[in-house]
Amino acid sequence: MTLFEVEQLSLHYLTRFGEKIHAVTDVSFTMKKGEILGIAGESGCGKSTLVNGLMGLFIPPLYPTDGIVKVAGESLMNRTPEDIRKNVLSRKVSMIPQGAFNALNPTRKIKDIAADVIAAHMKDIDRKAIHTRLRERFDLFGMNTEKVLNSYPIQLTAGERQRSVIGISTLLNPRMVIADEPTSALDVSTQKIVIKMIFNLLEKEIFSTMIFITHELPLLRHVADTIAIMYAGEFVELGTAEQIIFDPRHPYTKALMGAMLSAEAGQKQKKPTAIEGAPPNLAKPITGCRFAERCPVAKPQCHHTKQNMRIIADRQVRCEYAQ
Amino acid sequence: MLKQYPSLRYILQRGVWYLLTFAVAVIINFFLPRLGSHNPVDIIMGKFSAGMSSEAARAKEEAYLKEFGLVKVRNGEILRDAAGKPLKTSNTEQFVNYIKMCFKGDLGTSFQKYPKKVLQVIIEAIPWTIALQLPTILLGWITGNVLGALAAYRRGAFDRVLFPAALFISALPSFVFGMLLLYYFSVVMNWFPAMGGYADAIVPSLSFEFIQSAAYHYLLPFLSIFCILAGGQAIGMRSMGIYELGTDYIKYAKWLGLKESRIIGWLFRNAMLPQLTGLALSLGTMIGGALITEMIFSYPGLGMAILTTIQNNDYPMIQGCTLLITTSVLLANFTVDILIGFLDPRVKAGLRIGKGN
Amino acid sequence: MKLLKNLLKSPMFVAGITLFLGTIILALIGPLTYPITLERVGSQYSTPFGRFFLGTDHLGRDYISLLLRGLRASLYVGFLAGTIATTIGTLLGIYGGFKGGIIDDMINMITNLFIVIPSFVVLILISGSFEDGRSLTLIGLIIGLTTWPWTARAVRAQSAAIKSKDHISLARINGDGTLLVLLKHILPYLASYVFMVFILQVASGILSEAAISMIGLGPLDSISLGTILNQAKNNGALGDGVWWAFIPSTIMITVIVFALYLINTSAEGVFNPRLRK
Amino acid sequence: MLNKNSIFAANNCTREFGTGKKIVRAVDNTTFSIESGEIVSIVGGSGCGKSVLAKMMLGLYKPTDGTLLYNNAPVTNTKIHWREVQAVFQDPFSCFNQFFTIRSQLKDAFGILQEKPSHKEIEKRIDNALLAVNIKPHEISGKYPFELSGGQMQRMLLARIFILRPKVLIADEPTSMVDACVRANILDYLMKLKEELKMTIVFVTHDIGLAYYVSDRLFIMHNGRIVEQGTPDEVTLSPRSEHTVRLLEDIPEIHRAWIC
Repeated sequence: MTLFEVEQLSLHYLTRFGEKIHAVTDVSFTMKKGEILGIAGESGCGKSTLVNGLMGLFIPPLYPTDGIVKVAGESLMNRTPEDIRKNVLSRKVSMIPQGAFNALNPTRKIKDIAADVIAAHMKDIDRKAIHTRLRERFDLFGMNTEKVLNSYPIQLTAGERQRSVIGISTLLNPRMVIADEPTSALDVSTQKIVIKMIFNLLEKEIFSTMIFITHELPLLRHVADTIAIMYAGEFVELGTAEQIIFDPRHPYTKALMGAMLSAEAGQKQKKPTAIEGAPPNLAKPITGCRFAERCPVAKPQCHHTKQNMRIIADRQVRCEYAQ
Repeated sequence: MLKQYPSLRYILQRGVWYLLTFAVAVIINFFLPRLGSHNPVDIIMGKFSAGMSSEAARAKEEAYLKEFGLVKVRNGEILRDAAGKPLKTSNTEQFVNYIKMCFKGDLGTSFQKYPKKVLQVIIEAIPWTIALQLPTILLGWITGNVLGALAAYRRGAFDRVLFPAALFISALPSFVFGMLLLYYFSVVMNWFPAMGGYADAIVPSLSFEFIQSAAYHYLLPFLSIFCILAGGQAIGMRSMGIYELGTDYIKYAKWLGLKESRIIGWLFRNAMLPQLTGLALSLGTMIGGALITEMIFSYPGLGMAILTTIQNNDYPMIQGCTLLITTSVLLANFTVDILIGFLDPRVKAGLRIGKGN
Repeated sequence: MKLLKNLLKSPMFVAGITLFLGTIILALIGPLTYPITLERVGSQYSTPFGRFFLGTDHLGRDYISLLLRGLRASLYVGFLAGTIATTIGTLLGIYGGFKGGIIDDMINMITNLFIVIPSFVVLILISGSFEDGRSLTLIGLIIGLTTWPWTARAVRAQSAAIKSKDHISLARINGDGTLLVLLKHILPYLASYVFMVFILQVASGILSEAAISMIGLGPLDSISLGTILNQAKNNGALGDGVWWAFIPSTIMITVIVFALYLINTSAEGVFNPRLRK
Repeated sequence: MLNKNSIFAANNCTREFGTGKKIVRAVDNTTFSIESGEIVSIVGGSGCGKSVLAKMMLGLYKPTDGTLLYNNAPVTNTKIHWREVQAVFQDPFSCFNQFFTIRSQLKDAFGILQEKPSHKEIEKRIDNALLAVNIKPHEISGKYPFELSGGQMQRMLLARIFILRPKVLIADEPTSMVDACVRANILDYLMKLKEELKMTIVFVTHDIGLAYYVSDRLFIMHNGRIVEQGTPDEVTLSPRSEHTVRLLEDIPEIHRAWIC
């Protein structure tokens, strides 16, 4: 059953000087219940912009250019902000931001922030019911529930804060959870604990699908079922985790995988792939392939013909010359 | 010993610091008027001795010298040298005397209203000042902050009108605004009385007549302080609010779909914390702050008293008043320091771990 | 250059700078084109738009002459006080923030001390004791010397934040000494901030002078916008309805301060990306 | 343990911050030595003290206890030390002063040399250094830091090293802010520095895969202490310290099961 559908979504920003920045272009994918999609890309590739678009949250200066986002068959496009706030956010699509420390209101206790979320979406629920519900939910997270709920963010460890944020974001059992680098600020041991918690919540069907955004490919290999590689606002390759990690086809994906270094016997002889240069400026119109400037196998026509997604070896690749 | 009570330790720490500051303030208060080339008595005598017989002038001068602690005194009598001239005290002796008197709550005797005690003059004037200032400052502060928070959150047309207006109003010195109000509403339109805290014909009492008259006289000075304070606070709150709006926790609140009213509530509370310092400052300078406004409206408060003392070089009064102002500022700051310590968990947590502040 | 371009795009900045330059030009050029005289030239309080465009004061002096002089004096006091306060505050703040340790603690302590002791009190006490030589310059000096602590505190915080940035480490392993690091690698980062503080200090200097003059402790050697107001008040201009005695100078003070606030706010919007929208 | 010929030798070297009850011990009783010509990686999570240790070797912090010797003499914060020990840092954008052109800042590096070369010589050496990191001099002429990309900026830091030709390079997370594809380039230049100039390199990183790849020896740091040191194979394939074991277990690797 398709739970989440994105069709040719394009998003742009308007700068103060009236320039359009096409931060996200032509993104399409579908997700089934229980699935985790990993989105990988370097900083500035449009990942975080995509997040807002996927929630139907178009706060100026961000605007939808084209395309459709659907959650369980219901479109999120062309709806009023209040409609989105009331009926979509937290209930259908929820977000786990990066940097839990800054995401939590420093002058409110965890239980109060969480209570605000419940109160914002459920009518006629009394304080007592809210707190019972909170306690039951936080008991699942493997922390000292009472201590965490009664603390201010500054009194918690980084791991407790991140788990609290995940707890708050999933309080109302959203269908889709979008996690934007949820573990990048944590040390590796805490990261593992947090990922285990996420799997646990998915298993208990507290949420049904997840998009996990990170630039750490080894982590995605273990977290995601499918992986999308993003470059300069476009998905350049979309396939299963195995396909993308072990058998990449797009030149950019190949370069990313080739640059990965790991502490394993024999890796010392490996020569990591190197590509110079930087992604193109999205404020200017680009006619050709966005990776052409840096592509080691680019052909002359790549610089002026747009590349579309096509199917190679069971996955989508945005390159006509990939094999 | 105090380890288990971080809050108490914090209060004590701040208390000691403020006591030290107070000591410095007392020293400054004592020495600054003595910086000039003349001692205050010379200046006064230069002004008022004209027309007095030399005998009377000398008696007056000696009375002043005695009051100001410039000559040595034993059992109420001025000590004299062989030639009958009063023995001058050194600066240190004067300082010791000054401190002793301060501890006794004796701020000296007013030159101008001789032999009225400084403290008495202050006590008579202060209720008027507090009655004028306290409600004005609180109301102005609250109004300004609410408007500022709304302007920050709503932006748009509301902000485009409110912000320049607030900026313009806060650019007006409050006394200038007072003068304009007075000129237009009492002199030109003759709607309000121009002077005093109540009609001359009424004797202050708790009668309806008196209260009505006082309220009538209250409105213009109130407006002149209120508008400017509210304008200044609105600007401060607006920029704090815009800063807070850009923070991640507000973005997260929006992502979670919190209600707008709740987000404004968060915003207001967090942006308000730094604004509290502004409130402390206003409350602290309350006593001396509306000096000129009181002067413009001839309001019978402390500002008026200070003004006449300055004009008459009434040094014991000046020192008494400045000491009072300094003390009230310090007290207000101390209170806010403590208050912020308890209201802001960031500071509070800092106390517990032993970091921060 | 780009900064200036962005600034000029802001209507608030353009309005502010136009008003401000206008007052400066008036103060500088005015006395050259208008025959200034501070002698009695007419009768007491002669009404405006007659022989004297803005009328005369209680001594029969021409108000235009007085206002031009007063404007000049007020701007002078504002700039003097602003320069002193900004310089002291910036130097102490930058140094304390960068050095840290005991020196920083001491600077901090003095700063906090001056912050909680009301500068207005110090002004009253000092102004009172300098009965004879209470000049415009002295008043500017006193205002400057009592208002630097806010600047010092704010600059210190920023300097301490920049101190831990990598470019400071790099400058140090380039062998740059403390002075060079302060001037070349910290000060430029604070320049926009210091500029805004300076603007505000100038405005507050002008307001402080007006206030101090208003209570009768103004300069004895010159006429400022504050002393004009003070004399108007003392000679009953308000009650008598002699509006030209105080309205033009109130407008002038307000316009200068408003212009400075406009410049400050619009500059903040350009310098601080958070406020850009 | 201490070798007379070691280029760096630390003995119970400790660095504390703060005073009284707020003391934080960032580097705790470390003892180690680094030999001339080797690449040593200091690996650890955030807050383990690795960057503080690097700054101590640079002379930017003094040890509060114990000794840290460079060529058998205590590390100093003088030009003499910086002529021989130089650094590249994590965030190339924050490394350069944004108010001056890149080229003028590369020129500033000559300040530590005992005898400043002639004007012409300076320009020539800058050009050569730029070419060594594969940047054509005209690409950056007149440019300010914010006009270049992260990869270019990181190479500017390396160009500075090519200009100064120090004996030791402290590289504090030099690749953590650049795009994964550019990272390999940076590593190539580091290797080139080692090969051509026989430079000793201290590489500070949180990425054990990277450390494994570039270094001759690894130090694992945890809570201010060096909990394990050895060759990359020793440390990663047969770790002895529990901290190393846990670190290796918790790092997601593509070829190893991570969460069961």
